Amino acid sequence: TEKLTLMLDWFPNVDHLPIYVAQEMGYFSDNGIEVEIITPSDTADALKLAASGNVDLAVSYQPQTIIAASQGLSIKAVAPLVVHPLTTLLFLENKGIKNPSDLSGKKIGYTVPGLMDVLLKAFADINHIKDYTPVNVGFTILPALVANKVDAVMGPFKTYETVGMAQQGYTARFFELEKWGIPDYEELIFVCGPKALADKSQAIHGFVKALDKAQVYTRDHSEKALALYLSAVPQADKTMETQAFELTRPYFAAVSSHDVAKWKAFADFALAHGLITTRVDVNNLIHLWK
Amino acid sequence: MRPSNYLSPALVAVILVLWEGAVRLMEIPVFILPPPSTIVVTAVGRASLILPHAAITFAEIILGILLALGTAIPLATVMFAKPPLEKALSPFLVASQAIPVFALAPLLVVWLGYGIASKVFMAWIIIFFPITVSLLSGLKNCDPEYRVLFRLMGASFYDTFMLLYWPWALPQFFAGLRVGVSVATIGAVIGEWVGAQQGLGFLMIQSNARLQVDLVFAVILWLSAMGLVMWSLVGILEKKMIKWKPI
Amino acid sequence: MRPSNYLSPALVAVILVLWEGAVRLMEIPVFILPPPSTIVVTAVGRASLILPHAAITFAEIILGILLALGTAIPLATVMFAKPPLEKALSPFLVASQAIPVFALAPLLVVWLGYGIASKVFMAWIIIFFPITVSLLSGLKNCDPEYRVLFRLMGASFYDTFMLLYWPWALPQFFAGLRVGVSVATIGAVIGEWVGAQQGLGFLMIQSNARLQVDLVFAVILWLSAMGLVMWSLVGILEKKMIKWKPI
Amino acid sequence: MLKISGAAKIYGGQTIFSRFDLTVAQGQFNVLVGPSGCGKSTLFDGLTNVISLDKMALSWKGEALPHLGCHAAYMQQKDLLLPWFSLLDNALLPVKIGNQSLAAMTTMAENLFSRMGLKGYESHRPNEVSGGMRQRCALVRTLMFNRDLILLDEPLSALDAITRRRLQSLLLLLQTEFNKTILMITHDIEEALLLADEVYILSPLPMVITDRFVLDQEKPRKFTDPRLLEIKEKVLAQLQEGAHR
Amino acid sequence: MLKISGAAKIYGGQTIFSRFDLTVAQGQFNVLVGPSGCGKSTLFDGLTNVISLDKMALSWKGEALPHLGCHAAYMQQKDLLLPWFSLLDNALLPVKIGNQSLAAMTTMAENLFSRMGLKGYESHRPNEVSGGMRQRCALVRTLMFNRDLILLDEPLSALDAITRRRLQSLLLLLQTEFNKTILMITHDIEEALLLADEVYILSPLPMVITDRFVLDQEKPRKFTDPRLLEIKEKVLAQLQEGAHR
Ligand SMILES: Nc1ncnc2c1ncn2[C@@H]1O[C@H](COP(=O)(O)OP(=O)(O)OP(=O)(O)O)[C@@H](O)[C@H]1O
Ligand SMILES: Nc1ncnc2c1ncn2[C@@H]1O[C@H](COP(=O)(O)OP(=O)(O)OP(=O)(O)O)[C@@H](O)[C@H]1O
Ligand SMILES: [Mg+2]
Ligand SMILES: [Mg+2]
Repeated sequence: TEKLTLMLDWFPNVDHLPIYVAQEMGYFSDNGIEVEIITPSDTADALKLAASGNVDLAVSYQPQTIIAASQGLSIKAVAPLVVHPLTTLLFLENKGIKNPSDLSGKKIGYTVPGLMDVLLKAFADINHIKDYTPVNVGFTILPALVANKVDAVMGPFKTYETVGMAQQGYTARFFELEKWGIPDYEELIFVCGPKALADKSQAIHGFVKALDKAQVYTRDHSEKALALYLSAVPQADKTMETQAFELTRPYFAAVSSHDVAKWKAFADFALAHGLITTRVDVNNLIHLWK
Repeated sequence: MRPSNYLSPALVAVILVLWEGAVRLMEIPVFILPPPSTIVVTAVGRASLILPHAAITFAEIILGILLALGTAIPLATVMFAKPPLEKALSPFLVASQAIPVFALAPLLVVWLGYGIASKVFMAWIIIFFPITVSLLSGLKNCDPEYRVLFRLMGASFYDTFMLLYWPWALPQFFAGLRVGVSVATIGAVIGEWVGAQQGLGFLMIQSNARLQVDLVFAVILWLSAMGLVMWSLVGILEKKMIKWKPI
Repeated sequence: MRPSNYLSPALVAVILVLWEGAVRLMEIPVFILPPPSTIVVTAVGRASLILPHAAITFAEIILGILLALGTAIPLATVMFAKPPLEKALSPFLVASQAIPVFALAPLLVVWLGYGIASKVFMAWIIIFFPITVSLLSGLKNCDPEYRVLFRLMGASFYDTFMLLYWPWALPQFFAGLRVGVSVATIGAVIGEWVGAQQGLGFLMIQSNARLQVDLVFAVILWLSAMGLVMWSLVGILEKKMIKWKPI
Repeated sequence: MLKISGAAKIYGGQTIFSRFDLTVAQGQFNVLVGPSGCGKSTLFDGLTNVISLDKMALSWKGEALPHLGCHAAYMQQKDLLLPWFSLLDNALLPVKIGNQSLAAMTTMAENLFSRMGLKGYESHRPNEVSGGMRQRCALVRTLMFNRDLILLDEPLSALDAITRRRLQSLLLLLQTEFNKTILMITHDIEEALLLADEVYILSPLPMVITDRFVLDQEKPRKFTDPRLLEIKEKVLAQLQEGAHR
Repeated sequence: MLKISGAAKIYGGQTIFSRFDLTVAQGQFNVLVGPSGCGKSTLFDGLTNVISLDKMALSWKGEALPHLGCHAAYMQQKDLLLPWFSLLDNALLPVKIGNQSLAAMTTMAENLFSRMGLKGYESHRPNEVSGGMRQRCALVRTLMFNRDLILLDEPLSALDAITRRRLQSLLLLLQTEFNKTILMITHDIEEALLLADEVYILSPLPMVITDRFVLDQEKPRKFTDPRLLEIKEKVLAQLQEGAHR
């Protein structure tokens, strides 16, 4: 068996459920590989370390991958994990916000400077939000909203933060990006560096195939899949993760190949709205398995 | 017990009561600041979850402190013995304190992997600095009249160091060590941002992202307790080693 | 210049050359660790981007240091004057060093908002501790024979403090201040993780998210330079204030 | 009148003195002479509460006191000058601390400085002057306490014969002009005999008064007085005997 | 032979001494007497490189040296005992540092301790003994240097008359039995006359030798010798004169 190291984008959560299913069901070993799962210290780490060959595979986001490519990091997207945006512009209910333009003149928070602030700006341009004040809230989303320091936050996942907020007794409402003019994109993808792809092509393909199988299993046996995940990640909060899983299920990838057109559209959008400054050729970025 | 001895527990009680009262009266949500009662309940009730993580972190802290001692003492000695070296090295020492963990993390992963080494390294960077600076200052503080005495006796640097400089610098060394062991806790936690699978830092980040703020603070309570234990140990060690002081 | 004076720049040069060489020979990618040449080029070339942010952070650092001085000196004094208070307060001080920024962030946001206050607060928490501990240790170090002299003169605590304890503790105070100003840089940067719109910490996170690692390190270079400037200023101040030492 | 009775001090099982009594009439200049390490400094320290004695009854000017604390000016055996102050500032320390007028006392200190041969050294730091000069500065500081009772522990030990004589006259002046009560420890028997109204001879540990000489000769005295020479021989013999006990 | 010529030291514009010459024959015991603050300690410090002089030519045993450094044992005016060591450990410091046999030297130190009346105080810390005991300990330490030339700066100033006499005999023994060359500073003129082969009288700043007395009386001497008394008067007169210059 060949060993692969996989770095997540964040600490383990239900978004990564198919990975744990593949691990627990033995799909990886069926394909002759052994996978070590590692948590990063920062979302950018996964891309850096994959590009430098210090990990074989990494979970990342399509927008950040495009940014990395424009910065000259050579990486390849090898498979999708979650195929639609989970990121939202989120706010509390009963704030009288019906349309994005209701946020004109308000304070809008965002989670990751350099990424979400640009997305927010694009969103505002497209949806005619005027004279808003952007505020970097980091990951203190709920306190910022509850204490009325901001009226909405760009960046929370509709499948995750909403559940946490509900647990604390707050109901979240949100605008889904792809419904409000931002091109659809693949939220979570697997990437790897060119060297790993060349040296371990067989093993990585095995990983993709195993994951494909896990996605099918997750779709067909959702309760068992969740149980497998919870036993693999004991520190997870059961009730919260269960609810989050219900919300995430529809977005898991159905096929193990990327939608090149979607990537192209988002890359064009990124260039147009200043997320990147140099054009990225998505064909070089996506690895297609034959 | 003299009345003044009641002050310490009384003050602790007052602060805790004020905190509890403030949280309850001002209706501060638990996910912003849990009341101390909740924190204690969680810290004790979830001890079985916390303890295994605490063991890992404790090991990192101890290793970090040992490594810091093992580098700070020779470093301060060398910089004391050779002032040009001090001049040359201090910019790097000061600079080392300006590096945030996310800048260093990928490098640590590349060089030290995901094991305990990279966590200990982060802790080390944070701990060794106050010890080095304090020890160096203590060594420099040595009364020149005594130095002259040792020169008159024809003492080598080694002899002078062992018999004069080191005992002289001990009080300042311990002040540095006190700071060192106190920041060691956060040092290890920060270290655990570098690809940890366990440890209190790991547990905290996860709990925080899951909005289990009571658990976050319970972990902080455990960390503080660890810091306090080490702080007290340093105090005991100091008393043992500086017996000649009539304080 | 004596040969020993060449040591300092020589050593700096050697370290930089080794770093540059290592990065190039071991083919460490720029986005993991940029070579020093790249860092310097970016730090200078993008000064116009960095400088406005640096100004903000510098203001936070200065405020943090001032606030830390304004609290550490009275705190150490009070704890020195009333040992039971020291016993009661030190657990809280040690505990304050075990709190990671993300646990404190919600509280800071709610209480202090997104202005400069929350950043200064974070910096303060980090800076005041080494100063307090060092000053307190310095005060306690005062030779009891001199204390007796002041008692014989019927001196008030205030007089004894101003004329004896404080000058006596100055060298240790400065050792603490040296540590304080060095960690002030990371203190301000950490503060800027809490909802900053500008400042070097903000710029760093932004650059890191955009994988502009050379910019991240350029910012660290600027931060280090700030730390060094303050470190040197403390050194100059120390020489001015401790004129009686024949070192 | 200073009356000490039943003073006792034990250091780690070693009795330094027990049931030690001493009486000094107001305005008197009494001197203690005894072998090194016999407990003289310990006694002074105990009187002034620098250390606590195991037992002691004390009265000063008819008033019973736990210790002399703020009633006496005490010049310790070590000079204890503060390295960060100039000699003048060191000497003025008791003035700065008390609420005396700084201007008037500065004049007095400067006056004392020039009488003691420290003129021109007012702004030197303690580590820039000689051992004897430090001692003289400490003596000036003691006088600046401006208290009626003065305890001096070997105040002139680091001085040459000539300077010593000059300062001895100064000490006499304190007694005669300013009516101070003075209790002094010295190792110089001639000094004791020149200055004292009463000289106490002390034994080695445990310290007791083995002899007491009352000197009623007119002051200032000269050592050519044969009676003084005679007493000196007696004192020496007494000390010698104590050493051989 | 120790030969100092043209020694000069200026402190901040103030000339302490210039063109100061002194010669001590091997095996001699010479004593310097001079007013407080005249530059005696500065001279000794300069000889041993504790401070650097502005000028000096030096030779010892015929060999030209930049300074006496490791050829002389120097007892400074301050005792400089280390607070963290016991008296015995303090005294043995030069032994620990040099490569002498610790066992043999410990016996010697203990022997010196009992001769100096410090028996039983070997394991006391310096802050647990009296001023005179500290001074004696510092003297033992100086003797443990085991060097041929000994410089003593007021070594017995804190001691009572009896102890002082005992230690004076000890110093004489060093000269006569162990053939040490000794140069001593003292303020006690009788001590100078009892011990010295030559006594130098020094002037106030700037320091020059104003007089020199060669004493060839047999040692040990007694102060009843009328010639010594006569010289004492001369010395005092000389010092007095210097003070009034
Ligand atoms: N802190 C202490 N612990 C134990 N013993 C002590 C302490 N302080 C003093 N002693 C002992 O008390 C005795 C008397 O000491 P003291 O200083 O009073 O002597 P003294 O008469 O002043 O001598 P000197 O003339 O040498 O100054 C000494 O034998 C000393 O060892
Ligand atoms: N570091 C210094 N800076 C300036 N002047 C100094 C310094 N050290 C000594 N002096 C001056 O040098 C002179 C001689 O000092 P020194 O200590 O040699 O005197 P001494 O003869 O040993 O006196 P004593 O008998 O009082 O010990 C003094 O006037 C003193 O003020
Ligand atoms: Mg004494
Ligand atoms: Mg001298």
